[in-house]
Amino acid sequence: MFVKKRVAVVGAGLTLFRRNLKQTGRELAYEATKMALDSSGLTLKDIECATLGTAPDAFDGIHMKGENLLDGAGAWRKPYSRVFVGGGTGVFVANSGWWHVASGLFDTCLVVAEEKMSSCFPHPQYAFTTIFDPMVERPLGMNLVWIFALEMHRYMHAHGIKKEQIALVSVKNKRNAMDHPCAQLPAKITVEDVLNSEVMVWPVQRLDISPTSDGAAALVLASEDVAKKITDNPVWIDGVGWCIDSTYWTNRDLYFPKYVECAARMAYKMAGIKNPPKEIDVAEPYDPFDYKELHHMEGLLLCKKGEAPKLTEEGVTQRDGDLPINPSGGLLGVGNPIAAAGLMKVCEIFWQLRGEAGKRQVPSDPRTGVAQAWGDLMQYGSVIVMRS
Amino acid sequence: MSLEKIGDPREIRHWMGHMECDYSYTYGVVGEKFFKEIKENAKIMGTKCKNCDLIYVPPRLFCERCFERLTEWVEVSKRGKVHTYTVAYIDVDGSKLKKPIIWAMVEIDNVHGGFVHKLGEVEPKDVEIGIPVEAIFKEKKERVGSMLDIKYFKPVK
Amino acid sequence: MREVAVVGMGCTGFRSITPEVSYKELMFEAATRAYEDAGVDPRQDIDSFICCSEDYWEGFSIFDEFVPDQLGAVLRHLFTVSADGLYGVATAYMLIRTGAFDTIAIEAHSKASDILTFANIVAFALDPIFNRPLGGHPFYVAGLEMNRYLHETKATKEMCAHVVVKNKKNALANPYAGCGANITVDDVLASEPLFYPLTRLDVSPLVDGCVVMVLASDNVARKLTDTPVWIKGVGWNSDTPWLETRDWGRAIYTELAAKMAYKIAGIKNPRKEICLAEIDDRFSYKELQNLEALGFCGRGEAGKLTEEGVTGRDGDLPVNPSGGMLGVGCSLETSGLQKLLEVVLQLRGEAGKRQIPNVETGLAQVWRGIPTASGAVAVLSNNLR
Amino acid sequence: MSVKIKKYAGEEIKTEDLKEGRVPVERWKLKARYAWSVGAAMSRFLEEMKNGRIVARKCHKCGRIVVPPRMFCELCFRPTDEWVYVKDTGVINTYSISYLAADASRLKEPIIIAVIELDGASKGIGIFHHLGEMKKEDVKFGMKVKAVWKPPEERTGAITDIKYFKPAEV
Repeated sequence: MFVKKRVAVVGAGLTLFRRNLKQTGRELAYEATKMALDSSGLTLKDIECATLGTAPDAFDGIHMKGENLLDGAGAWRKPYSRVFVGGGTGVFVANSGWWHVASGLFDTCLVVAEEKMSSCFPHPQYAFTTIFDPMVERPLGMNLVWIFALEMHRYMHAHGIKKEQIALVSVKNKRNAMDHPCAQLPAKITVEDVLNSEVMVWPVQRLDISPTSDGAAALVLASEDVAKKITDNPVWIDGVGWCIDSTYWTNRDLYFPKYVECAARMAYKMAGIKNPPKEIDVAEPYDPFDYKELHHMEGLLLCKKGEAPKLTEEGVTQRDGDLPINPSGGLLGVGNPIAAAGLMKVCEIFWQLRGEAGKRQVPSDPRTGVAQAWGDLMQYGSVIVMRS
Repeated sequence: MSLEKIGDPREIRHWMGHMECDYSYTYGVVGEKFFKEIKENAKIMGTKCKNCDLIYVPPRLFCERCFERLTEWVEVSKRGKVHTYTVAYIDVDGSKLKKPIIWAMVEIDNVHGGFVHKLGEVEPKDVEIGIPVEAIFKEKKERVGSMLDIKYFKPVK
Repeated sequence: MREVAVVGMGCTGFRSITPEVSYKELMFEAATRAYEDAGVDPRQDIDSFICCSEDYWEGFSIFDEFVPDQLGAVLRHLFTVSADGLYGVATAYMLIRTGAFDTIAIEAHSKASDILTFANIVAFALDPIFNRPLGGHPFYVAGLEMNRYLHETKATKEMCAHVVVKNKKNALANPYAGCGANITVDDVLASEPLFYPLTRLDVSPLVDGCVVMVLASDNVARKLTDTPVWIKGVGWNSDTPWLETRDWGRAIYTELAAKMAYKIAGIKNPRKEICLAEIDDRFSYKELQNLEALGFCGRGEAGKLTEEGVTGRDGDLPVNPSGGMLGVGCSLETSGLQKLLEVVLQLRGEAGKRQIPNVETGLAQVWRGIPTASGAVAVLSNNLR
Repeated sequence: MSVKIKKYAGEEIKTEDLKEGRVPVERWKLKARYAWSVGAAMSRFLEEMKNGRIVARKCHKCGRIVVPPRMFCELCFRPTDEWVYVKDTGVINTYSISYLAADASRLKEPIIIAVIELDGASKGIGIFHHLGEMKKEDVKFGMKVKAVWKPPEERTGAITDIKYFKPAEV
């Protein structure tokens, strides 16, 4: 696939992820954006446009919140817009930064993601009750965790997967997060801890789930010409992909995320990847629940359907394994300010491919990485492929 | 287009619902200090960008133009000028207001910004763009640290 | 460079209420028309779909969930831009220019009649700390803007009323329009005062409706149609989100968006090079303010041009021949696509009674409404020179 | 750059401090109300619920019978062609046992929820509903279930006209 211009990531920034942060949404966006800019060596003057990703307005509690956040995203008197694909937004916003630059219209672009879920008070769960169809679902008293529990159970049933196998993901990611300076829930836990934690919606237990969080993340993107002037080690965005499945989730077989596969194929085709498990060195699949990491590894074609639990048991997905998965600590460990969590994954791949991930660095000298997020009613996949 | 449509108006249905939650907004690191000064001392504070030579009111954590972090606080005047105004005759639910509300953008003297607030102790016919006004604060014991601690702006000589 | 063209469009028309169809059925109708017009099968031929919506206009969190089926986008590439449809067009333009996409469909709709508490929702867009606690109907922001604009430019309420009269009259010749009328300047001035100097008839009424557009790269466009309408340039921009530091008299965002679009399109003198314009008139004064921001005339001249009939359908620079938002209605995030639709119809020569003779280049512009200071511009031509 | 960054921004607040008002906040209760047009497909569906029947739409091109009904076939991108009644029985496609209510508060007695593939609809076409009259230990994938309707006089034309699905006698 011919792409007009190659696009590089030249800077990344992140705030702490916490249950409640004092900063307003735009202050959080500023902190991440400023850090990304400073790390790239560019200033706001050098930036030509900005794109923002943030999940429902119902979290921050501001209608058209993209508009409210724009000064924090460095977009004062600049071309600026917001993309929004539910939980898939965090990775997708990096995709949107890619086309701003790849189109040749801009040489530099800020990519910003923010979420302040704590504004929805006392619990962000209230905001989730309106993601459902008002006629056939909301009257039944829907809770967000319900639909994921249904999906998890179907996935377990289809492949005969045990909870013990799934719990390993939570154990791994929370442990990986011990090395992440922004992490909200780093912990050394055991499979037993997960299995003994409070049952929320069987088969989902307390330690199977990522928390709700406040936080922000940002990237600076540049065209090849600009990137080569300012850095010796740009990280290239070589493939982007996205896909949506039907709204009617009760009409689909939830055991496999076809939409992730479709998005991955789009990104792999653009990046020229033919054999994903061989060619991809590190991956950050979306893990708001532990089973989702496994589900998404399969969707990303990193293994065969139903095989992800086995790879996890064998240690293949550990930081020092053959295919490190979520070396950052993922959403389970670092936290889940929805859009910011997705972009955190892209930041992590950036740092991993630059060899700057410090204690989190995967030892295998990774050259190609993939990040993925998932959203809407278990129907959206967004994927990005990056190379050093 | 669909092959069958509703032809009998009695078959038309609507489904009622809402998107209502409670919200609680933190003031942010800069807002907290700003409202503390309003509450305790009836003082209006701004933050200064030395690069752009601007004092922001309300104060900002960062300059929207150059992205510098703003750390210098300055007390600013309680007086300003009406930059523009309007007279609202209807309320948020569309009903007619018993007493029209005069809204104004008040540019605080010598700063970048000011407040969009109400004007008081004045009739609509006496308001003009450019007239000087002053912030009228609630009594200290009534102040909670919010925009409502300023009751309104009132014309001054 | 890859060129981008509009190759198909579909519209449901605009009415104050559409109780017989759900938003899904409304979208299905516009999409069916657009794909038929473009001669494409959405299940195979569209490389990505773009929907433009905001959650609180719909009554859903994550409205993106509810769009793919009725557009033919199931298990295909689709995403939401939380902005006006014209931003969707700008996004499609970028995607096609990357070289990796050939055909893009853009959708925006309004089901404003589903919303029972419109003003409360607009107020929810105000800053929660500095503005919202003061309460009130949020349209005071438009009153503040209008008053400052009139003050700075010496334009009059009568001039604004002329805009209303012209646009509502234009709408009478537009079968899509829902708010046409034959009224006088005095009728506008005598209408109920809402937010001085803004009166009831200065405000565009809310309507329902859906528009779907299909855009394609030059090689695909030439295969699909004999009448491609080329997108010569796009631009979008935002002034500060803070009411306290924005420019109350000028539409800075329109100035900057136009500058960008003109640069891409190679336009140096918009007044000479652009034959017609569909610009944001959700409040009467906005048409005048935006006309000036777009560089069609100097500051303070738009009102006079309007009074002289220059912006009439048979004038030298027809503005809002569709009837604009005052005549067609305000369709929320669909507004920009409604404007683009008219420009494309005019440039194709398909505008019927409203057809302006010998038009080659047209412009569409939109603002994101209260309380934003954001907007987009597109320049189109039926001639790829 | 990660290894080069020493400090990350963000001032943490404890949830208790927010709850007990130790951190200044501005509060707001949003009024956002809607009257969604139900449209042709769902108007008929809800009306039939009153009659104790579940109605679907069929696409003549792909032959699928889908519920909830829609006036378009999302796979063929064409209008659906006819109304078809499906049965109020089906099998459990997936289920879970919830100790959480919609507002995330804890339930004393868990509720069982499921996706039920309806008899008479195409394979894999299900609806979401609650299960009742069974113990959580007894629920199984593939289990036959049947709708339990409210008495006709209590029905309002809503998905809740079905109280829940219970085990079907085989």
